[in-house]
Amino acid sequence: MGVFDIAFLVAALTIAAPILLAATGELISQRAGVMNVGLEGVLLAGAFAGYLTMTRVDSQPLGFLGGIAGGLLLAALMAVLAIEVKVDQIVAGIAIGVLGLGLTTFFDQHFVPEPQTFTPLPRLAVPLLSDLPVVGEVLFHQDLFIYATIVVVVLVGLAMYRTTWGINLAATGESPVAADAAGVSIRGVRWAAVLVSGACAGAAGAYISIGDVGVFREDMTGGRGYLAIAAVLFGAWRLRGLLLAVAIFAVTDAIQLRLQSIASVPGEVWAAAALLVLGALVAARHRQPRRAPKPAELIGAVLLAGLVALAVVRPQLSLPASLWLAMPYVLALVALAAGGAARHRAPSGLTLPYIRSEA
Amino acid sequence: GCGSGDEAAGTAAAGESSTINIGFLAPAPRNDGGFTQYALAGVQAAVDADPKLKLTSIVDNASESQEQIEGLQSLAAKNKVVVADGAVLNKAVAVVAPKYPDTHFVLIASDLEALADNVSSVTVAVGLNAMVAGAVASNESKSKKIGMIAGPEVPSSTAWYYGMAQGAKIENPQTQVAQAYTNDYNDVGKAKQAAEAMIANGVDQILSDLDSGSEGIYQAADGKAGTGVYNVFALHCDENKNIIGSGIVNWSDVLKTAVTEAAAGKLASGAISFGLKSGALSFQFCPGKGTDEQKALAEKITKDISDGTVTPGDGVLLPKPSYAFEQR
Amino acid sequence: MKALAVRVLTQLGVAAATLLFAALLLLAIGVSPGEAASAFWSGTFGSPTNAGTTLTQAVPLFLVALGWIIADKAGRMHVGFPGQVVIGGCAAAAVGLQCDGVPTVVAIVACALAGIAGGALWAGIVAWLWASRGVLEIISSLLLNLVAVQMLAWLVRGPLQGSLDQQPQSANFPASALWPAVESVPGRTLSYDVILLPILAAGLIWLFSRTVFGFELRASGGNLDAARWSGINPVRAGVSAIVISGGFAGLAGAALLFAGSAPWLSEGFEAGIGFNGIAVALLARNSPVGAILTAIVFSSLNVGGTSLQALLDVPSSLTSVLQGAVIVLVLVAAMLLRRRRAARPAVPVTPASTGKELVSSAKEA
Amino acid sequence: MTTDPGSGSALRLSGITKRFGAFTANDRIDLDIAWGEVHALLGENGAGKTTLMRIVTGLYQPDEGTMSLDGTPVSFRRPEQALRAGIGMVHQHFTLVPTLTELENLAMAPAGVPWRNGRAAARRRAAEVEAATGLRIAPDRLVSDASVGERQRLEIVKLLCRGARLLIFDEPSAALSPGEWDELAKLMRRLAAEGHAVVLISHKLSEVFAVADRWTVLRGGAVAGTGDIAGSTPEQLVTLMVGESLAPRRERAPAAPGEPALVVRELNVERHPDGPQALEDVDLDVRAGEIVGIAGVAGSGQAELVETVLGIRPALSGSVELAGRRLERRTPAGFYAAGGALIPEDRHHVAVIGGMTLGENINLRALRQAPLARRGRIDLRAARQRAVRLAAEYEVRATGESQPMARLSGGNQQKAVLARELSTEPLLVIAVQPVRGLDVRATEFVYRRLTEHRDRGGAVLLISMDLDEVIALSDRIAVLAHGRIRGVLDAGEATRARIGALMTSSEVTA
Ligand SMILES: Nc1ncnc2c1ncn2[C@@H]1O[C@H](COP(=O)(O)OP(=O)(O)OP(=O)(O)O)[C@@H](O)[C@H]1O
Ligand SMILES: Nc1ncnc2c1ncn2[C@@H]1O[C@H](COP(=O)(O)OP(=O)(O)OP(=O)(O)O)[C@@H](O)[C@H]1O
Ligand SMILES: [Mg+2]
Ligand SMILES: [Mg+2]
Repeated sequence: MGVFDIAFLVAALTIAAPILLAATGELISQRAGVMNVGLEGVLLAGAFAGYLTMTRVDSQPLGFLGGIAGGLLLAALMAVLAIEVKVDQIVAGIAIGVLGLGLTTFFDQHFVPEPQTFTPLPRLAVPLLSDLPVVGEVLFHQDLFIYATIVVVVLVGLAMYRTTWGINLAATGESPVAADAAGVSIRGVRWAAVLVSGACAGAAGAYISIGDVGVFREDMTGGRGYLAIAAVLFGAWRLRGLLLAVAIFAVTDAIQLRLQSIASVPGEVWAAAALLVLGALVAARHRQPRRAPKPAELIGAVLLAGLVALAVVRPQLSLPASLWLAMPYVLALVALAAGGAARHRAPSGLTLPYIRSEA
Repeated sequence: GCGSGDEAAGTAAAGESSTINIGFLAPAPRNDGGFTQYALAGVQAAVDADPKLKLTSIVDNASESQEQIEGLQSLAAKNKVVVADGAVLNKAVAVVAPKYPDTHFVLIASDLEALADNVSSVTVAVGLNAMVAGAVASNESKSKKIGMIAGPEVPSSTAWYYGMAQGAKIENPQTQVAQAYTNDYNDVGKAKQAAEAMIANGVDQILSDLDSGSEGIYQAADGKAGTGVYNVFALHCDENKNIIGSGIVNWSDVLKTAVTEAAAGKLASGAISFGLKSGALSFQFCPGKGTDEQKALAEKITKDISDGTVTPGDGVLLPKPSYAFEQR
Repeated sequence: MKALAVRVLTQLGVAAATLLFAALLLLAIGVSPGEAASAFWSGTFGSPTNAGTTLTQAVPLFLVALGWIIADKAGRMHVGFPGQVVIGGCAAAAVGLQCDGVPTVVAIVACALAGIAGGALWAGIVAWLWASRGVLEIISSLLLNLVAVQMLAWLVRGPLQGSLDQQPQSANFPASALWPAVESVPGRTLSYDVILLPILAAGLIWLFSRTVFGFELRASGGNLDAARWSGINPVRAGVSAIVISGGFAGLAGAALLFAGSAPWLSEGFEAGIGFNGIAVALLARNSPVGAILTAIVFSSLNVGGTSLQALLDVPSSLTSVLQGAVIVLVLVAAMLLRRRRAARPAVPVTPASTGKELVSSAKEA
Repeated sequence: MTTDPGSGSALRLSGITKRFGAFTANDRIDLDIAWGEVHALLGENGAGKTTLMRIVTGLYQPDEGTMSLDGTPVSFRRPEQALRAGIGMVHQHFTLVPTLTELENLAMAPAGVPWRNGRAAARRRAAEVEAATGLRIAPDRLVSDASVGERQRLEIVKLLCRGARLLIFDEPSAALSPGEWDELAKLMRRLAAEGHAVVLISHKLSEVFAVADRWTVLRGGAVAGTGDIAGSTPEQLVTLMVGESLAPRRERAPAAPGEPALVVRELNVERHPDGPQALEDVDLDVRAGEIVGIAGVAGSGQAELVETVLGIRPALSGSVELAGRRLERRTPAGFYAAGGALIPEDRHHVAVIGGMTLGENINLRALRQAPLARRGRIDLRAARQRAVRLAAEYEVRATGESQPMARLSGGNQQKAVLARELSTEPLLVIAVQPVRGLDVRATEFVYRRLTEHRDRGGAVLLISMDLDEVIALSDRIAVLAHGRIRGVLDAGEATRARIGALMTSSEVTA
């Protein structure tokens, strides 16, 4: 019924997939201590390289490989700057972002003056599983990229939490001195991490262009790179947190696209928001049960009352598009503020170049 | 060399040679597959038709006011005619034009009041086209829900929306009209998701007021049989089988006419609006699309608007300036 | 002497590399590098008019850079400048639009204050989340940037939209609210706010070195725990630093609107100033004086890029490629310089040999 | 040609020179370390001990000189190569990752096969090491939750797991309680007996004479002498280190206690929400003109006591009075304003600001009020003069007051902290482990300063895990165990045995 149906979940998953893959790569890179604020540029490089490959050889697998290569190229530049030359990572990232946009636009105008269109990835139904109710339609009737993303995320999870490499990665980002003393090659781990992030962003970019829609437009990534970075930070550098963050972003984005085309906000949206606020309040209480209510909680309670009222009254109300567009970020902020931050610690080595003699 | 280039550039506008230089500035990319691309094609057509005309430079992606002003100034310094391709450039032109009285500015799609003497504002009444498209879409729709998807929320898009709504109501008062903005002309994926969301809400006829993003709408339509798609600007029938037709805004012709006249010094200053009569606007079906009933409907509404039987409602025509329009 | 020579040589090397790269790119699209150079020069410094534009546009970049420097000195790495510029600009615009008929001095001060207040308020959210909820400032500021963009989109289509046309733009600001420009520069492109460059740079240096407040900021940034243990309130220092830096960004927003040649509010007026300002500060190695220079370099890249497009039909994409390449090369050069310097200790450590000597500078006293 | 391990030379350095720019940290050093011995490396702060060992472990490359292991020439470009060859070092600042568990820290290793999971193998090796040496770790505990002693144990296990045969300890006792040190000393002897070689860097000659077989003294980066422990005296080594013999410690005048300076009543402090309390009903008096020592093993509540008095940590109940005034809303600023001063234990983290200059660190507190600052403005000239004067008075060795603090050696950083805290003429000085990591001469200096402060009528609260230090300096000693004061002894009656008995006793004595 209404807004929250199966198609909605499918849409959310499609929105989530490329952000998730790019964010997973960025997570690895940041866990190793390298933050690439130019991720948007890497995504674009992947999107364009994939498209360029498709214009030359019309093959999806090669297109994706091309996209990965494009992502790797910019990531390698980032790695040289951050790991070898040891420049400030934030400026390096800004440069990567500018270069990504500039180079892809420039090459697009030069190598592919006439825009071309390709068939996007087909949706494949997994036999049997796709017949399951709800889950089947949402999870097992998707395109190959989404399956691959799920596989990659699971693999990355295993690698991060179940292998020596994962330990080395965490150590490199947290305390390069300790990792170095244990014989872990800081350069090696960081290069690998940055390149993996480049490959992920490249593939995600290729999905945005050739995988999802089969075309390339300059600056077509529309800020997904920033969302991916925000997801890594918001997820407190954990894979689980990252999944939650991407889920919030994707679901709110899917909702806002829905709501825009409905004249008035349906009651169930107010009800869902009220449930969210209620959940946050209960969680805050649960953590410290005996304590006077704080101003934030009072505000929350008032908000809750208001939302419940809206859900009951269901007024004819439409909100400006910008409000919906801002919703994922506002929600993320509220969640951060409510969730407290003791658990919220960046890897101590993040953005710091490692110079051994200072050890 | 210190500043030697500057003097040369400064006097180029008043250059003696018989060639007439033309500059072009747009806030969007030049190959956006829509508004900018058609306008540029029109300028090119004018240049090709007359060997004396020369398109010297194109500044595109000038998305920010300051940059637009600088771009216009640089162009004005060395061109006789400067095309400012987009309504958002209205204020920038208002700032620059008085400083370059020898250059003629052709401002596209805007209708701002009180422009300088060397500015012509050229516009078309897209909302009228939208009325026809809305009526046809409403007739085609099974669910009686039609929708429009646009990039950023700008006047020409809202005009499309209001026009569609009015046209649909004429055809069937029960038809509902939805609108959605992706806030980005180039984000194809977002356009696809927006269209899918609309389709999920029951909309089965979608008008794409996106340039480069239309591809996403085609693909969403592919996913659900019976979804019709409409374009603006031109017919793209070969791009997707679901395209029913397009409310054609013949920017290329408008631009060609305007630039040719401006180069010849014949384009009047002030606002010029191209309407249904001029041929700059029309609604056309793709080959094999459209029932006879729909074609008749389209013709009837076109005629009714032209002869005043139907008057455009609120928001359909862009706000009318208080001064006289040259209506073509 | 030798150090200076190395420095100069490295800088020349970078300049040469950048030029070579640019030349290759230009040749690739069939534009003569010589013509390009002269077009670039004429667009940026070739005439008083253009030089005025270049300098005026350096001001907002510089203000953001100062904001970064202040926050960074206090150890608070926030990247919320784009959002703060936007909100500061919106606040200033809201006030400026009401200033018709108000005396110029009052109007200017009111707009500047509104800009500062807007930016500071937006940064205040970051500061509050950091101080009382423990949210990392880099995260919250990144998210708030994205919110600010939507806020602007709504404002220019809603409360602040100009009445006559329905473009997402405000009406023009009344002339009395515009910041005065130097009359003798043709086109009045040089706004008087360029005097902010030396004044604020000097002021900031004074603040850091000569005031208790600046000292407490630096101490908190140097070692937050040590600062707290020695009786400084590092939370207050951090909050003030974030809020002040937001104020600078907000003022930058006001400067973009009221000192530029486009006196109205529109979407995208921020024009990447927020992030580029950070780059300006970092390339100047967080030196306020150095930031003046790098801000001018950055603004000339912007201005010169537009003139390259207009004069020689160089595509805008190439301009951004060039800008990216310049940042990369300058970074590399700065790093090479630092390496060379680090190889020689700046201060020779006195080895403890006799165990008798006191502080060497005690003799000077 | 390989010498037989267990008897002959393990590591031989010849002519090792290391320069940092113009400064020579190691000057043509020859050193010979044999299997089966504990070799003490001695020298003043900044003598070049750490630098030399960093060369041995591949962290630095020597500018000149050669190394050979078992008679074969070796050179290490990376620490990993040294580790492979069997050389491992327990650094002064531990090289552990606090956010990982102890097991994960063991499993951290150069990845040959990236998808291998080293945890199981690490667990097995840790068990083997435990069987061989008795060293036990808590595999699933986060390192950040482990105490300093536990971390050090983990470092040693880490090296043994990796097969280190030559183990280097850089000032291992600096952070250990006496009990932990005794354990470590036993372990070193056992390792040596098993045929390992052990290098011990230490400033405490008592430790050196307790465990070492041979010694080498560095002075100004060069070898000043080497020899066997048997047949050497501490005075002889001190003279070699310092270049002259130290004046004997002066007799202390008896204390003349006056008004109470610090009065703590019924103080209760929480550690973890559901664990035992860090402090329980603590009563404590420190009077003007006396030094009160607090004895106790690490983790007995010393840190919480300091933090609570300073105002960093909230108390559940109880009161703190300073100079007769009750500190109500406790903040560090309030503590200092009431006449307090503090030499913290954790110098790196809470006492010095490495990125600021020596002068700014010395003036860290004085700079923010009159006379150095008026109406928020700083008198830079006066500040500079004050810093230079104090640096000279406290014998801080540096190139000038504008030298970055991080570039000072540890001992000189400590003296700067001392200068800062004592120069404000405080009523009460809380000194926590004030000589940690300092060489003998600097240690004497600190003791003298604290005693002088007492003699001038100041109060000192000395907190240390070194019982000898507490006994030697204090006029009264309070014994703290498990968050409770177990008893207060006068200097005359305090002996190691009595204090030890109080620490382990469960009931409160008067
Ligand atoms: N990376 C470096 N760059 C420049 N100088 C250094 C560096 N490391 C050490 N030094 C200098 O070398 C000297 C020796 O330092 P080292 O750390 O080896 O002394 P140490 O004997 O270990 O002293 P301590 O007893 O205080 O630990 C110091 O005075 C220091 O100034
Ligand atoms: N960049 C540098 N330039 C000069 N000397 C340096 C530099 N970095 C470190 N040092 C020196 O390196 C030595 C070793 O540093 P470390 O942190 O081990 O200090 P430390 O003297 O051993 O202090 P502690 O006893 O507190 O651990 C110090 O003596 C310090 O002077
Ligand atoms: Mg040392
Ligand atoms: Mg030391």
